Amino acid sequence: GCAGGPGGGGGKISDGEVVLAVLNDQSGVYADTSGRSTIEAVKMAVAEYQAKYGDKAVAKKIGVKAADHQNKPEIANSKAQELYDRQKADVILDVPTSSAAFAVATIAKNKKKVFIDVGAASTELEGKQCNKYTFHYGYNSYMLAHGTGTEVTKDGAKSWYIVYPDYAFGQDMQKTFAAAIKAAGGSVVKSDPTPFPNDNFSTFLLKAPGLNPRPQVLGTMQAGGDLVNLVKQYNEYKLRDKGVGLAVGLLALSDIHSLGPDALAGSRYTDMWYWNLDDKSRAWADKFQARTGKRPTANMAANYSAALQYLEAVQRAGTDKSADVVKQLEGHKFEDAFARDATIRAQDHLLLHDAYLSQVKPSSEVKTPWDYVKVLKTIPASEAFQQPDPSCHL
Amino acid sequence: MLQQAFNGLVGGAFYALLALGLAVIFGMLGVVNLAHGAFYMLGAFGAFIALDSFGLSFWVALVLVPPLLGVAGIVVERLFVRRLTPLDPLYNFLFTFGLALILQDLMKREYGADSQPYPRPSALSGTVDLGLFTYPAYQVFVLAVSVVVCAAVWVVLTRTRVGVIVRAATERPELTRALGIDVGRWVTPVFGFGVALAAFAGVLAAPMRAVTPLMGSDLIITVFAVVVIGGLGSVFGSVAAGFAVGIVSALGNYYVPWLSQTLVFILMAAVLLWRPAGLFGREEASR
Amino acid sequence: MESRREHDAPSASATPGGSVPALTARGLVREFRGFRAVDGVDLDVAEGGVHALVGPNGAGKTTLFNLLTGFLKPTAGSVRLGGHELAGRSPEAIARLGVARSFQITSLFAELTPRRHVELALASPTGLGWRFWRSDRALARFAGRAGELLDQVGLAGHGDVPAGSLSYGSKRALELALALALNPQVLLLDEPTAGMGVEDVDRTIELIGRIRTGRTVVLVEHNMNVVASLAERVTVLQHGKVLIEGPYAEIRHDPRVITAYLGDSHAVR
Amino acid sequence: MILLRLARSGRTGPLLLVIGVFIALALPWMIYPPVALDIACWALFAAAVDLLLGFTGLLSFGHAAFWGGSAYCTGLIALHTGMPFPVAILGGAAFAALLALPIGYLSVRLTGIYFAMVTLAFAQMIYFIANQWRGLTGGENGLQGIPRELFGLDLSEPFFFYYAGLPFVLAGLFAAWRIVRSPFGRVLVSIRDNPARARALGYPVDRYRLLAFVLSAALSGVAGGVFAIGHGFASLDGVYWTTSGQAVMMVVLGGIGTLWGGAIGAAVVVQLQDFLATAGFEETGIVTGLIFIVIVLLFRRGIWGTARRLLSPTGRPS
Amino acid sequence: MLCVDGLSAWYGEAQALREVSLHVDAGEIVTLVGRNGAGKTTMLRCLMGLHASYGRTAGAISLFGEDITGLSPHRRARRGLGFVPDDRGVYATLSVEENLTLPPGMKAGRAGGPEPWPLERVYETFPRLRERRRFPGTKLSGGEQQMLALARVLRTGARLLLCDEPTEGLSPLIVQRIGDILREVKAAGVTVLLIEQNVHFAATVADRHYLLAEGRIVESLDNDQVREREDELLDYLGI
Ligand SMILES: Nc1ncnc2c1ncn2[C@@H]1O[C@H](COP(=O)(O)OP(=O)(O)OP(=O)(O)O)[C@@H](O)[C@H]1O
Ligand SMILES: Nc1ncnc2c1ncn2[C@@H]1O[C@H](COP(=O)(O)OP(=O)(O)OP(=O)(O)O)[C@@H](O)[C@H]1O
Ligand SMILES: [Mg+2]
Ligand SMILES: [Mg+2]
Repeated sequence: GCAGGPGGGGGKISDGEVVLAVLNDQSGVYADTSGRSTIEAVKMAVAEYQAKYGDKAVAKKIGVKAADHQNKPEIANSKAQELYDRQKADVILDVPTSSAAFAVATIAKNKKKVFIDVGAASTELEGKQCNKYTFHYGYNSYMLAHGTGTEVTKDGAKSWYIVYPDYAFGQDMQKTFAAAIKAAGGSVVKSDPTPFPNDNFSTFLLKAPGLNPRPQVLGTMQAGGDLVNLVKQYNEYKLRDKGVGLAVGLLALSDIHSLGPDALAGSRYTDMWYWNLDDKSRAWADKFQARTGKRPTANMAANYSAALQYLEAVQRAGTDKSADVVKQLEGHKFEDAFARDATIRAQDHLLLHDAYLSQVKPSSEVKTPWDYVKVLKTIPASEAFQQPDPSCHL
Repeated sequence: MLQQAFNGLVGGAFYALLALGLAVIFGMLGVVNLAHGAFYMLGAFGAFIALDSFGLSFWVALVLVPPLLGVAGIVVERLFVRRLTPLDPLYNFLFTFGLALILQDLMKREYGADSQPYPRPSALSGTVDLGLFTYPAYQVFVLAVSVVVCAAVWVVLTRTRVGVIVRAATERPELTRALGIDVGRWVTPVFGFGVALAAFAGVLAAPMRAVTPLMGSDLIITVFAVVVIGGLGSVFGSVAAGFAVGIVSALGNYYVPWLSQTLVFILMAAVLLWRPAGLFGREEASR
Repeated sequence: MESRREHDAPSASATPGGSVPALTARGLVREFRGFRAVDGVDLDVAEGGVHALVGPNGAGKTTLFNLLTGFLKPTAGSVRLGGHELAGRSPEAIARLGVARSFQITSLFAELTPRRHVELALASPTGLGWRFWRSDRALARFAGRAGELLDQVGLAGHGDVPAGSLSYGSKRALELALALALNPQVLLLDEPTAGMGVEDVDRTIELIGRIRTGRTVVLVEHNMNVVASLAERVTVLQHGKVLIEGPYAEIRHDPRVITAYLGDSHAVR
Repeated sequence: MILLRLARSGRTGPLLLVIGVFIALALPWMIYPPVALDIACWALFAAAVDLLLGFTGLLSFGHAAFWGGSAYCTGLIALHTGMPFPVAILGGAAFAALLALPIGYLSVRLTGIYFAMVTLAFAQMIYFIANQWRGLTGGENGLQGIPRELFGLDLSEPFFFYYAGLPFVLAGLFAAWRIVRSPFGRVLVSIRDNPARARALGYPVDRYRLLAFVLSAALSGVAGGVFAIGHGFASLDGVYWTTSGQAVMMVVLGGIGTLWGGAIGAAVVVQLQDFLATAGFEETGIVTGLIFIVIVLLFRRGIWGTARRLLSPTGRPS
Repeated sequence: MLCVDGLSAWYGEAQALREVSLHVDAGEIVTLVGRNGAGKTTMLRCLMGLHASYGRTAGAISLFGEDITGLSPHRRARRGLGFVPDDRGVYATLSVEENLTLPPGMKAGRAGGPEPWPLERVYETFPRLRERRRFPGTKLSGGEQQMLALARVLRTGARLLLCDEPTEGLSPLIVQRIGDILREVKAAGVTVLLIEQNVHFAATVADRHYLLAEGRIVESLDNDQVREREDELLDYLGI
């Protein structure tokens, strides 16, 4: 902030109100993994902040706004401008789908407003497309691929067959996975792009056991409905019985819920958070369930955390002026219900935190509702994410 | 290779069933039903709801859901489609597009965008040995059932007067009335029947595909291409093209994965340039 | 081949009528899924004459017209107009060469008024139709001529209602006006008087009589009055083949024509 | 000039024109500027689609290829050559027209629903090509960071860019209007009504359709180019079939064959989307679907068509 | 058997029929003559109940003493009305034979109606149709389509035929044959209301004639009167 002492609290807050805006997919394929429940998560962060600081809070008045980008970059683009300009948003949160995230990042840079992306997987957000006002929070394709690729290979499954949807995310994941597997001493027998969207994966599943050498694990980079289709058909062909295990690139709690745990039992994947990880996360998940009737996905928890850390930064800065808040966020170390051993890396604004290699339980082991997952291993924050990309200049 | 082709046939079974329903509705009523995919989706959801809320098995759903949705189709025809059929086909095209959006979002509102769980019927959970290779029993069942249904429909339409009357009623409704035929009585059930076919495919799909509100809209564009390849309105053509496209895209997936998505459309463009009315379509249809 | 050479020689100089042939067809064949609608027709239409084409229903008259005007491609055979080979050309190209036709089953632009119809027909040879950057008021220059043509066919009072709402007879009259508007060298009329009242038939006969000067008219008609009063030569088609050709006065007494087409008491309308 | 001529014709035209231009100029003062720009772009796109649908009788379900194709091309020119954006937009439009040549050549032989399907198929091909050719188009991520300055003038503020882009849109709309009311437009309408008849009158129907297709594609290209520059990126969504569908929807909403109806349709759809996205109503499809159904069932002439009919009871769409 | 009372019809604002009253007795053949645009086709459309999609009508129509004014076309057809439209009404999407088998046949000879023609008889009368029976209806030549339309109505077993210019575009020979057929069906007890431009033909088949002009019946004549006043009538039609 300016060198001068703090003035009246109100003067330091633009328009007298701090506005947090959630911009995500509320009607399309990501509506369940993030969607409108995310707004509740953000409101929980607001409540927590207000309870913590009471009268001493810098942000006296806090508003939460939301908009639906329908997964379309042009809508995200106009919505972001509108949120910053007309809704007086000080920060935009979430924004799944990389193309939409890039669009919003550009707006954030032009308007000099903070943007914390949670839902997009692309590492370009902290690489080529990085900028001073944009943060990447939660996970990225590197985390997903290295967590699962490295750990599953080290665990003995040396040969892989990778199928990936033929668009940016899938192609990105395939490359990162392959690199991780090689580095861990394994090999990729074959990688096949699949149409996207697609509802018939038999071609690839039939091929798997016949490959030479026979792959020990099928790595699938599909997401959403495609993933569900693929897993249904994977079970149909009884590939697990034929010795081909399953590893999933990106899996959300809601996917497991809709497939039923048995369909996925035994498959491994990396996640950024799990609600039943420890007491702290459980406590937050209970609160969330009380408000929404559902267990939170990792995405929702990440948004909660992002909102909370943003407000904390405002508190430390004593203002919501973007430049000052950014300064407070950069290099900040913290722990909360979502992030463990967390640092916001100053070079590229990527959040580093612990990730978890997880495995889906069979339904016989599911004791409490929604408790579908067993955490096999914690991947420490220092290993979970990539080194800064030299092409990023903030 | 053979296995891949067979596997294409199974995928083609869905194309064929859906294309058949579309062709019946288009060929006889001249309506391009963009809501067809939505009815397919409702069929799958029907099976899911039957199981989830009423505990009714797959087999009961297979018998019950298609007629129920057929009745819904009849209501839609009576209330809306009928008013638009005498006008430019564009209007029904747009009407059913709007209907599809609504149906999709209604289901999304109720059940969310994610997929709903639906188990395979236990009687068909094993595999069968087909001599050359073994194959999941359920998929073999799907293939067999759809072949039987397609054949039955084809026989009914070509061996009875129904097809003739409904085509006439569509081409010139007023004149057909003047010839002593109660047009409404014939046309409405045909729409219902087409919808029921879509729902039937939907129920069949529930155990092997993701049951999501968007499952139909993803599929329907390809099915349109299938119908065009077969010849818009040609019942036989649609079914044949359905299976053929199934095989082609399975093989395409295998040999040229990067092209596989475009393959159907390339095929369609090629067919149309060579035979503007599709493989089995009559020239008139292109007027 | 033999017959072809035989025909070629005289047709280069003169036809039986004595004048130069405007339109010649040699060995024209058209098959529809194995069915021969036109089956080896040779035809010489003399320049400046009215040539009638008659025959039982389904004899192939309209199909022959379609072959002459490019709406159908012949399975075999050739059509020549002056020095040009027509077979294989598109309908619009043939229209450009000066061959205009009317349709047996009325074929109009339902939304446009008769006046606009005629204007469009008049504008066709000028290439004005391509000028997408000009105002359509450029078409006004045809208004005068269009009015005259409508007058000629008796549509003066109906120039400005949509053609779709004209009565059947008026539509037929408009068909004729359109063919005339192209100011064609060769005019092919497919049953121009079908569906017309007596008075209109008479007026049409008179009209065709007037406009025939300077052009060649080929006429398909079932109304023998029209044929008798206009045509110098008549070709009778049957089953896609030429049955006989000659002046009306001759062919009307030919027993083959009577049994196949005219019937015993061919009541002159 | 135009105004004068219109005034002389003594129709309501000039009044409406003045109102229209006034609205176009005032739009960013009344509504949010980026939304205003979207409306302007879509209005031109819809008019281009209507040129085919309403005046040539061809329902194209593949115009996204031209809108999106031009967006990529415009973006690439602006990104890699550093040319001022007007040049980029014209380049994009030229590219769209060029693309339309082979596509149109192959499709205009078909009509009705067949034409719709073939154009859709070609557009899907373009979509998949754009998706595969990541090096050029950025694939799923789109082409980001398209610059928006003009001779050093910074137009990144949407309010200012609106006025920089508007001349293109207005020029495009004028061109569409001119085409419809030219001798060429008259021939198109007759071809729409009865192609065989038009042939017999000596009009080469397919070539006329092809020219109409190319012109329409070029106008779509202008719209797509302005859109790309305005948003600063070009994305796969632009070439996806839903984009074509949306343009058709706008035309129907405004009134087929009315040309200006498309602009109203664009305004309604864009505003509605904008509103729904902020209103927190999840089921956009229900609302859009309902609007569609109501229009089709009750106001078949579309908003503009209905209004025009109410204003002049004898007025027939010409 | 057919009784029309004060029938008026409009196309939008334009009135095409003005309070027309006429009657046709059982077993008669009656023609409607009049210039182009007089309203003849409109008259038949009203009788068949097909005018509703064009515009308003007023007046009453009764058939066999029952009021049919408000009935839908297919009900009228079931009460014994048969219709040959002026544009022939041949279906493009049906083959020739399907065109012929489309109309549901009345119960044979019901209530004094004639035997519906079997397919065989149609083919004997019009051999061209047999040759072309597998082809789409509209691929027929104009005259063949006319035959098809007439044959089709004979297959319904209708008791009152409404024929709109059934001889248009037919060769003289076939016109004669149609005349024979009309006399034949008349002998079988069928009533015919015929629109005919060809006055000579009309005079050879019909019993009575109505002269229609500008939407009004201006005169009702019998055959002898027609013959006597032929020149005068032709003049009238030509005014
Ligand atoms: N496109 C087509 N497909 C199949 N058959 C056809 C086609 N066009 C014409 N025909 C057949 O060819 C024959 C000749 O038809 P055409 O129309 O030339 O007869 P026409 O001499 O003009 O008869 P009319 O005097 O009745 O008009 C008919 O039997 C008709 O059914
Ligand atoms: N669809 C229509 N819309 C508007 N006006 C019409 C329509 N059909 C006919 N008319 C008008 O109604 C009047 C009567 O037409 P109608 O067709 O009954 O005449 P017609 O006696 O059958 O003539 P024709 O001998 O030419 O067939 C005419 O003035 C005609 O222009
Ligand atoms: Mg003919
Ligand atoms: Mg008439």
